[in-house]
This record gives sequence, C-alpha cells and structure tokens, in this order.
Amino acid sequence: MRQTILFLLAAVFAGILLWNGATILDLPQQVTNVGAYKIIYFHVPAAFTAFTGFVTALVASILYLATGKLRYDAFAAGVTEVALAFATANLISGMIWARYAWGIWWTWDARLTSMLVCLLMYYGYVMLRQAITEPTQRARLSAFMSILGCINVAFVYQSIAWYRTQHPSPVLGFREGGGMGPGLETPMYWNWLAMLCLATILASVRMRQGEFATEIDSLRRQAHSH
Amino acid sequence: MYLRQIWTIAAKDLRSEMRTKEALNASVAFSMVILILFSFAFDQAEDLKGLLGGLLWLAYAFAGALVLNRSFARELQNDCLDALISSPAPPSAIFLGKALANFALLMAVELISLGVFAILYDVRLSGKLGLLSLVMLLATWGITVIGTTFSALTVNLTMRELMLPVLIYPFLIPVLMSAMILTTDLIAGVPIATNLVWLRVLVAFDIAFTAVTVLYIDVVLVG
Amino acid sequence: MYLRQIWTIAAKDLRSEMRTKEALNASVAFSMVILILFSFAFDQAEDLKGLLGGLLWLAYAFAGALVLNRSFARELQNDCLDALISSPAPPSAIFLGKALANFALLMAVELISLGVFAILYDVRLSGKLGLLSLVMLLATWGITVIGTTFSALTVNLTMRELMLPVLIYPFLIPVLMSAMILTTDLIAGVPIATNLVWLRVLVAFDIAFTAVTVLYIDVVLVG
Amino acid sequence: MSLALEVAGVYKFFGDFPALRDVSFKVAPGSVVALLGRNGAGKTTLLRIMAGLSQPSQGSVKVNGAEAREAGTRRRIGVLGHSISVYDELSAHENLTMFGSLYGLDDAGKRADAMLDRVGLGRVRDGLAREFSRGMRQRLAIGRAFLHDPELLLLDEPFTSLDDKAIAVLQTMLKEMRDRGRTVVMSTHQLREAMELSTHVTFIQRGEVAYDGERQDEMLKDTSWLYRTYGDN
Amino acid sequence: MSLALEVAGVYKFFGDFPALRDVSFKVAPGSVVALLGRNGAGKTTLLRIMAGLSQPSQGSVKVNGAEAREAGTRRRIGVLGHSISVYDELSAHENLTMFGSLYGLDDAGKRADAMLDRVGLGRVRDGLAREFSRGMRQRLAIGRAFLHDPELLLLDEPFTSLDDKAIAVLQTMLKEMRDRGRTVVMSTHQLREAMELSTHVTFIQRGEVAYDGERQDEMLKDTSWLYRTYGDN
Ligand code: HEM
Ligand SMILES: Nc1ncnc2c1ncn2[C@@H]1O[C@H](COP(=O)(O)OP(=O)(O)OP(=O)(O)O)[C@@H](O)[C@H]1O
Ligand SMILES: Nc1ncnc2c1ncn2[C@@H]1O[C@H](COP(=O)(O)OP(=O)(O)OP(=O)(O)O)[C@@H](O)[C@H]1O
Ligand SMILES: [Mg+2]
Ligand SMILES: [Mg+2]
Repeated sequence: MRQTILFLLAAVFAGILLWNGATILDLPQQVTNVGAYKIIYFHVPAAFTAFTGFVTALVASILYLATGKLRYDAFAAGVTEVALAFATANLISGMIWARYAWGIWWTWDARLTSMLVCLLMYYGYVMLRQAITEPTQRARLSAFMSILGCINVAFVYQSIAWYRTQHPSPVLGFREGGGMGPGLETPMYWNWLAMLCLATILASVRMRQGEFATEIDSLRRQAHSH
Repeated sequence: MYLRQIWTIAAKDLRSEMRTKEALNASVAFSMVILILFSFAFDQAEDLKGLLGGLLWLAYAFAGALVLNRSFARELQNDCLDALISSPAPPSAIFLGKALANFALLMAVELISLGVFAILYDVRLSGKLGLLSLVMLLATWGITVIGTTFSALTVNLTMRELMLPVLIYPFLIPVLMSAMILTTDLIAGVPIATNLVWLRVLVAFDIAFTAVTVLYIDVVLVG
Repeated sequence: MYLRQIWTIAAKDLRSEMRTKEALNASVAFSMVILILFSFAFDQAEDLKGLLGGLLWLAYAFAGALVLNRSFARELQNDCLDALISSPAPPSAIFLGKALANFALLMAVELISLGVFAILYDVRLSGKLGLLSLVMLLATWGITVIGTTFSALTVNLTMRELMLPVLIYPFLIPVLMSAMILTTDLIAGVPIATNLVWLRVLVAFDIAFTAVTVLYIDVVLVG
Repeated sequence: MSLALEVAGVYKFFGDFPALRDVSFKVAPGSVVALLGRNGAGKTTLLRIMAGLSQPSQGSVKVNGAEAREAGTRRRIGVLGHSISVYDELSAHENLTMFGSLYGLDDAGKRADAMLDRVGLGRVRDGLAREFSRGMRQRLAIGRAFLHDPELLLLDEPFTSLDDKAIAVLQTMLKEMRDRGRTVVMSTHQLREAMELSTHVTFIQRGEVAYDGERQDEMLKDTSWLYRTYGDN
Repeated sequence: MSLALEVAGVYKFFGDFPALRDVSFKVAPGSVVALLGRNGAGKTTLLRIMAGLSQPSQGSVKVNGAEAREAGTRRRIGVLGHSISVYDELSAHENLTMFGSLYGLDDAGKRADAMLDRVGLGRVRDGLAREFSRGMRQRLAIGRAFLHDPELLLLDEPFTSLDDKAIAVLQTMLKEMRDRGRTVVMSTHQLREAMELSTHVTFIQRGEVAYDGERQDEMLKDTSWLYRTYGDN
C-alpha cells in the first residue's frame, strides 16, 4: 500500500517534471531586468515546498505533544529534514542567481539573511535531535523547537513584503502585490506540485529509516539488558 | 496561588542577584566596554547616526546574554532545579518567575547603559523617551522570553552548553533586527508611523513566543 | 618537569574542551551571529571597508570571552582547583597551561570566523595573510593572557564581587585597538610601515602582561 | 493520608547501558523502605524516577494510582536528592520560606523557623547557605524536604555528613513519620542507622531487584547479611 | 619517609565569626589521626589550612618544619576534600593519569590502572566521571588522593557514600599506609569505620581543640563516649 503510493507519487513527479520542464524551456525570454530568470521556476517552488514542510512539521509536532505517539515525532523529523534540504536548494539557487544577476554570491540583503536565519534555526533542530539519545526526551524537546521555529518561518515569509531591498518583491498571484505575466505563473505552481511529490517521497523514506533506527535501538537495548 | 508562585520565584532570583550583583555588575561593565570599543572601532565612520540603533542593541544583546546565562545556571548549582520541579509549582510559573526577574535585571542594565550611551555619543533623548522605552520594553521582553526558554530547554541536556548558543541566536535575530531599525529611526527623528510594521513585528513576536512557551514549557522542563 | 606540567594542564583543558566542544561551538556560533548582526546594524554605513577591522576584532573579543570565561570556571566544578593547587605544579605552570589551551582554542575560533568573514564581507585576503596572522597571533596572545588572568582572579570567590569586570575590560582596550587599526589598514592595503608603532604596542603589551602575570600569579591563585 | 507507590516494569537506559532492568515493586502506604545496593546499583536512578525527576525508558511509576508529575501529587511528596537543592545565596530561613510558599503554605515563615530549630540551625537562621559547613547544608536540605509535611518521602542518602546529634534528630523525624502512617523510601549505605527504622527492604543489584520484602531480624543484627545472602558477592 | 605536622596557634575568621580559635596540636610521623567534631565545628576549615588551600588568619602550619605551600612539600601530601576534585569530562583513567603527570610520576598511566583496579573502578576505567554514581565518584577521588603514594594524607570525610566493599578497601589502604609509617589525618562522622584505624584522636568543639591524644579503648567500644566526655553536651 505504502509502496504503491510512493511509486504513484514518483510517477506524478516525473511526469510533471518532463512536461513542465518543456513548457518552461519554451517560455520567451521576456523578463529582462534579471538575468537567467528561469531559475525562478526552481528557486521559488523550492522555497514554498520548504515552507510547506515546516508547517506540516509544526502540525505533526503539535499532534505529538497532544497524543504522545512517537510516530508523529518520526514524521515531523522526516519532514523537517526534507524541508531543510529544499530550503538549502532555494538558498543555493538564489546564490547562483545572485551571481548572474548582481555579480556577487551574497549580499546582506535582509531578505536573504532572514532565509539564512531560518536555515540556521532548523539546522539547530537537527543538531538538537542528534544530541539527545533518549527517544521521548528527544521527541518532546524537538517538537517544542519546531513550534518555536514556525514563528520564525512566518516572519521569513512576511519579511519579503516588508523589506524593499535588492531581492525581488512577491511575484506570485496569491500574495499582495504579486502577479507575473500571462502564462508565466502556472508552470510555477506545477513545479511546486512536483516538488511536493518529491518531498513526500523523501520524507516517507526518511521516516521509514527513522522507524528502523528506533527499532534497532530498542533491540540493541534489549540485548544489553541481559 | 499561581501568581504567588511566580512572585516567589522572581523574588528569589532578584534577591540572590542583589546579594552578589554578579550578573548585574558584569553585564553593566560589559555593555560599557562595548560602547567604548565601538566608538574606537568606528571612529572612521562618518555617518555614525545611522549606526546608533544597531550599536545600542548589540551592546544590550551581549550584556543581556550574561544575565540570561546566569539565570538557569543558578538552578544547576546544588541541583536546585530538582527541588523546583518536584514542588507543586507548575513549570510555567517557574518559567514566568524567572523571566520576570531576568526582565527586571535586563531593563536595569539597559537603562544604565542608555544613559552612558546618550552621553558618549551625544544623543538627545528628550521627547523620544516615551517611544524609546516602548521599544525597549517590547524588545527586552522578547529577548528575555527567548533567552529564558532556551536556557530551560537545554538545562536538562548533557550537551547543554554546546546546544545553547547554536539554538538561541537565530531566534534572537528578528527581535534584535526590529529593535535596531526602530531605535535608529527614533534617534534620527523619523516618525514612528513609517515603522509601524516593525513595532507590530515586535508585539507579534512577544505574544507568540510567550504564548507558545507558557503552553509548552512543561514539556521542556520535566526531563 | 615544569614544561611537562604546563603541557599536562593544557592537554587536559584541550581534551575536555574537545569532548564537549562547549566553548568552541558557542564561540564560533557567537561570532557568526555577531557578524550577521553587524551587517544588519550597519547596513546603512557606506564606508564599510573602514569598519572591517573593528568589526572583526569585536567579534573575536566577544567570542573569545566565552572561551576565556569557561577556562577557570571549569576548575570550579568539583573544586578541581583545590586538587591543582595542592599538586606540586607551581601556579605559574597552571596559568601558562591554561593560557596555552585558551590560545589554541581562540586561534581556532578566529581562523574559522576569518574564513566566514572573508566570504560574507567579500574581503580578499591573499597576499595579506602573513602579516594578518602575525597581528592575530600577537593580539590573541594578549587577549588570552588578560582573559586568563581575569578568570583566575574571579575564581576566588571572595574577590568575585569586586569591581573586577570593570577593571579588566579597560586592559583589553589597548590590545583590541591596536589590532583593529592594524587589521583595518591591512585589509585596505596600507603598508605596515606606517603602523609599526601599533605593532610595537602589541608586542610590548604581550611581554609586559605575560611577565607580570607569571611573576605574581601565586598571589592570585592561592587564597 | 498516606500514599502508596507502585513501580512497574521500569527500565532506564543511559545510552546502551541499562541502569535499571525491569524493576517492579510496590510500597504499601505507611511503610518505611530502605533502598539498598552497592555503589552504582541504580538506587539514585530509581529514586529520581520515582520522584518524577527523570523519565523511565520503559515502564511506569504510580503514586496512589496517579502520575507523580501531577501538581496535586507533587504537593504531597517530599524529595531529598544527592545534592542539597538549596540556594547558596539565600539564608537558611529565606530558603525554607521560599520553598514553603511554593508549596502554598500560609505560615511559611513560622514553619521555616520551627523547622530550623528542629534540625539545629535555629542559631544560624540568617546565615547564607554558602557559608554553612557540609553537615549544616545537609541539615538544611532535610528541613526543606520535611517542611510541607509530605505524605511520601523520597530520600537519597539522607544521613550523609550528619553528626551523631543530627542523625538522632533525623531518625526521630522519620520515626514520627512512620508512626503517623506516612510512607518513606530512602537509599543509604549507613545500614545501621536505616535498618532500625525501616519496615521493608528493597535490595538492588546491578539494576535489578534482588530482594524485596519485609525487614528481617537478621538484617538488624548483621548488616552484611543481606549482601551476603542476596548479593552475588 | 614520613611527615610530621605541627599546627600552632591557628585562628580562622570568616568575617567576625571565629571558625578556629587558637588551635594547636602536633601530629607525630606515622600516626593516624581521626579529626572529630560536630557539624560546623571547624574540621574542614582546619584540614584546608593544613593542606595549604586556605590561609589562617593567625598562626601557622608546618609540615616537617616547612611551609605546606612549598612545591617539594606538596609533592609528598595527598589531599581529599569534600568535593571530589576530578574532571567530569575526563574518563576515570584520564583523570588519574593527568594528576599523575602533574606529580611527575613517570609511569602515570600504569599506576592509574593499578589504582583503578584497587578502588574497584577497573571495569569502567574509560567511563566519564560525569556518568559515575556518587559512590563511584568518591572512589575515583580516593584513587586520586592516593595515586602518588603520599607521605601525608589529609582526608575530609573519605567514607562518604561508599558501600561496604569500598569502605573495606579504603580501610585496607589506610592500614597499609599506617603500617608503612605514613601520616594520616582524616575527619569523619563515621566513627566506627575510622576508630579501628586511628592511633590518635583530635576532637574539635566550636573551633577549639577539646581533646587531643591517643585513641582510647573506650572510644572503640562506645563511639559516643568521646562526645559525652569532652563535648559540652
Ligand atoms: C542567496 C540568495 C537568495 C535567497 C536566500 C533567496 C530566498 C528566497 C525565498 C526564501 C523566496 C521565496 C519565498 C517567499 O516568497 O516568501 C524567494 C523568492 C524569490 N526570489 Fe529569491 N533568494 C535569493 C536570491 C534571489 C535572486 C538573486 C533573485 C533574482 C534576482 C531572486 C528572485 C526571487 C523571486 C523573483 C522570488 C519570488 C518572490 C515571491 O513570489 O514571493 N532571489 N527567494
Ligand atoms: N548520566 C549518566 N550517564 C551514564 N551512566 C549513568 C548516568 N547516571 C548514572 N549512570 C550509571 O548508572 C548506574 C547507576 O547509577 P546510580 O547513581 O543510580 O547508582 P547508585 O545506586 O545511586 O550508586 P551510589 O550508591 O554510588 O550512589 C551507574 O553504573 C552509573 O554509572
Ligand atoms: N566561607 C565561609 N564563610 C563564613 N562562614 C564559614 C565559611 N566556611 C565555613 N564557615 C563556618 O565555619 C564553621 C566551621 O565550618 P567547617 O566547614 O569547618 O565545619 P566542619 O567541622 O567541617 O563541619 P561538617 O562536619 O558539617 O563538615 C561553620 O560554622 C561554618 O558556618
Ligand atoms: Mg546514589
Ligand atoms: Mg566538613
């Protein structure tokens, strides 16, 4: 069952990627103020996938604290790690883009920095998990951390609207002040969907791995206690 | 009952701090030195006015770290935390009590430093004090809550000192950032209306962090 | 024998530090955050180049404070200092051992931060590294000696409440100032010859402080 | 009036090391249990779990059928750990008053005074805990644990550093508790002092319960009897 | 080969409080002195002054006629205080090796291993001190104090938290010291354990010496005899 779903998701992901990739390549070179703008179809969906992941992890964390079921914890951990990967992808693609558009890898633009801070925060989350060996303690503390982290994600999300700096303002239609040219926006959403599929696959694999690790852990402990 | 417990904890912290004045002395001295060092470091900068808010809050943040670090460390000394946790006081009362004490100490340090700052950098504060104190109250509460939360979060860990700084600083940045921008503009005489968004950020942060922490601190303190 | 004792102490400190990475992590994280915060605080400043040396050394000073504070605090944990003092190792060996360990840690922190600094602030260091490391070595030793002495002083309970923090920071200022000026000019490409006087200040300070401390540390450590 | 305690299937791992292995036993209301075992057997670990200061890796501890962590239950428990858990910078009296008001005692100040007299610290009530000698600190800690007249007492090596007088006082206090039907669990290596008082003995050996039952007369006469009989040497 | 100790007219004030008042006594080479007294009598204060860890307000302490603070003298003294004075972040073995090389022992590593076996920590030689139980920590501290085979041992409540086996080991170690003519001064409240070993008794009462002399047979039979006879209540 689980496997079938995963394969299905993979298929959807591959399909969208092929079809959407072709669309994107065909798009006219019409946005001129920033070079190599097509990277936006990777850059922005990656960010949004990451945000989706963090929010999902928030929900899972709250569920864990409410129910005490370790499965929610494993889920939150998996999703956060995958989201972190996408956030990193956003950052790196942004840096590459920055190199083309602005000629530098990095600038102390508040927008970029808030994303960096967000990344650091969730790296902290991962470190925290590694530092604690007791499963329930790990689950409780990292759930708390995840909730705190989401406050900052909200901040990162909003900061793009507050700052008027080097980094472009919102472009997506559903946000205030957003809206791209006709036909430019839809492929973005498709890519987002594709990435969400990929993220789900990765997260469930990671979760699986986490469950195995817990199992191995308890087996080893059982062995030691005799 | 709840309020009395909060007050008991806060009073205890303040009393032991007043007895040694350890953290207080250290952090006032620290912030003085930062202010002095800054003036050396940046004497080449012409547009110093544009830096003042940043400078002030950096000094506050670092000086504050000294107070906040002491806060839960004080409970570790004779494993006092064990006694607190096994008392019927709910963890949120313990947390709020300590946060209140820290807040009072931080504000004291900040007010002293503010005076020195105004003299050293020749800043006229009259007429701006109202808004400035609003910003200070809000941002300081934010710093306090975050600092206290994370020292509580890590107090049970064997890797405590390792984790604390890595976890805490990213969270502090938004609060500090807002406070810096607001302060710089206040000093420069920019009307607050243009910066209302930052004020709102501060308030939102304070409320969000306080609420989440008070709700979930049990989870954290009882290991 | 004396050298072996120094080495034993230094090795012990480094080993326990490596095991927890407490101070190291904290201070690397701290210096990152300072670099980030600075960029917020000072993003209005146009002539950032003129500030870079100051910025770098402030970050070092604050990050270093974390390492140095831990240094003698580590001896307080199980009253380990008692065991050290009642061992035949002379106080100056204990002091030098701890200073060496601190120096190594500080240099490690500084090198890591320097790399990050160069990337974040877009500073080209090639060709200047030789002189820069000379400045770093000299100034870091100065900071280490002063900081270690300070931490030895504060370890004696009865002395702690005195105005020590207030007294000690002024001592740091000359070292930091020289280092800041030298570094700023190095980055800006000013030939070292114009700044020889500052280099001499650094060397003189290092020698004077080390000599005085090694001579009189018994007084401080044995209460 | 008095609390029962039930430890069921408790495991505690530190990393892979099993400090407690399937520990189960019951403490009847009103009994005084001596928790014995060699250095490193797991007594402290077990007591901390019973006090709700640490979570078992598996298994559960129930106080009168409820979680030890509930505020209502906590009010009725008194805990004394290895460390004294009083504040160095506060005076003896301030320490006790402070804990008294955390427990919601209305006459915290007066009770603190009475308790200080009891443990022989009346004359130094305003001395800072930092300036106390080791035994005086332990006395203060005992005062803290007994202050709110708990119905269940968990004591970890309470006799440490006490002089003959203080030991006598503590024994009297414990006897009173026993006579009023309160429950006490205490770990100790000072067997003579503990055996007189205890009604039950639980003997831990490398994280497992090796003996759990009433105190037998052999134990009073020959304190090493227990170790010889149930210990694996 | 063995050291004599002379305490002459020592006063120690903490603020206005006289913790020690005109304390004078001599410890002959090769004697084992039990330093007794109630909580707060001044035993720890005196031991710390004898070890050179704290300065007397008046008076002096001489070890074989020399200052205790001289490096040559310090090498021959072993000190065990209230706290264990070992590093939490180092393993048992690393701790002992480190102190061994501070004392200039050439075979520090081997001696450390032998000592760990002796105090029963051989199996956990690579465990961090932080993870040890209270008694295991005390054992490690004892190992540290004995490691360099000191000629004068100053021990403050060495029996604390030790189980029966460890107490037996420590007693054997002390007996060996005595038989080899080494000098030992130890404070303790565990009179039974200490009395067997000691050749002399010094009894401190509120900062003053109330009894100083050979151990008498009454003391062995009835441990409270001393307190009753020389104590003021
Ligand atoms: C390292 C550098 C960069 C980082 C960390 C970064 C980060 C982000 C993030 C987190 C978002 C989306 C989330 C949101 O809308 O809230 C975003 C969106 C965007 N980025 Fe970047 N970015 C970087 C560089 C760039 C560059 C160089 C450009 C182009 C010149 C660029 C163009 C955009 C655009 C157009 C959007 C869409 C905005 C929206 O619809 O909200 N980014 N970036
Ligand atoms: N934090 C920890 N990490 C790793 N191991 C630990 C930790 N705490 C305790 N242990 C181990 O668990 C075992 C039991 O320790 P515990 O403190 O419960 O013993 P105890 O019975 O109280 O001994 P003692 O009589 O010496 O006080 C010991 O072997 C100890 O090394
Ligand atoms: N730092 C200090 N400041 C003030 N008073 C102190 C200090 N240290 C000890 N005292 C006081 O000196 C007296 C003697 O203390 P000391 O620790 O020597 O007693 P002790 O004989 O070792 O007692 P115990 O058997 O309880 O260990 C006590 O009354 C104590 O309060
Ligand atoms: Mg124990
Ligand atoms: Mg003592």
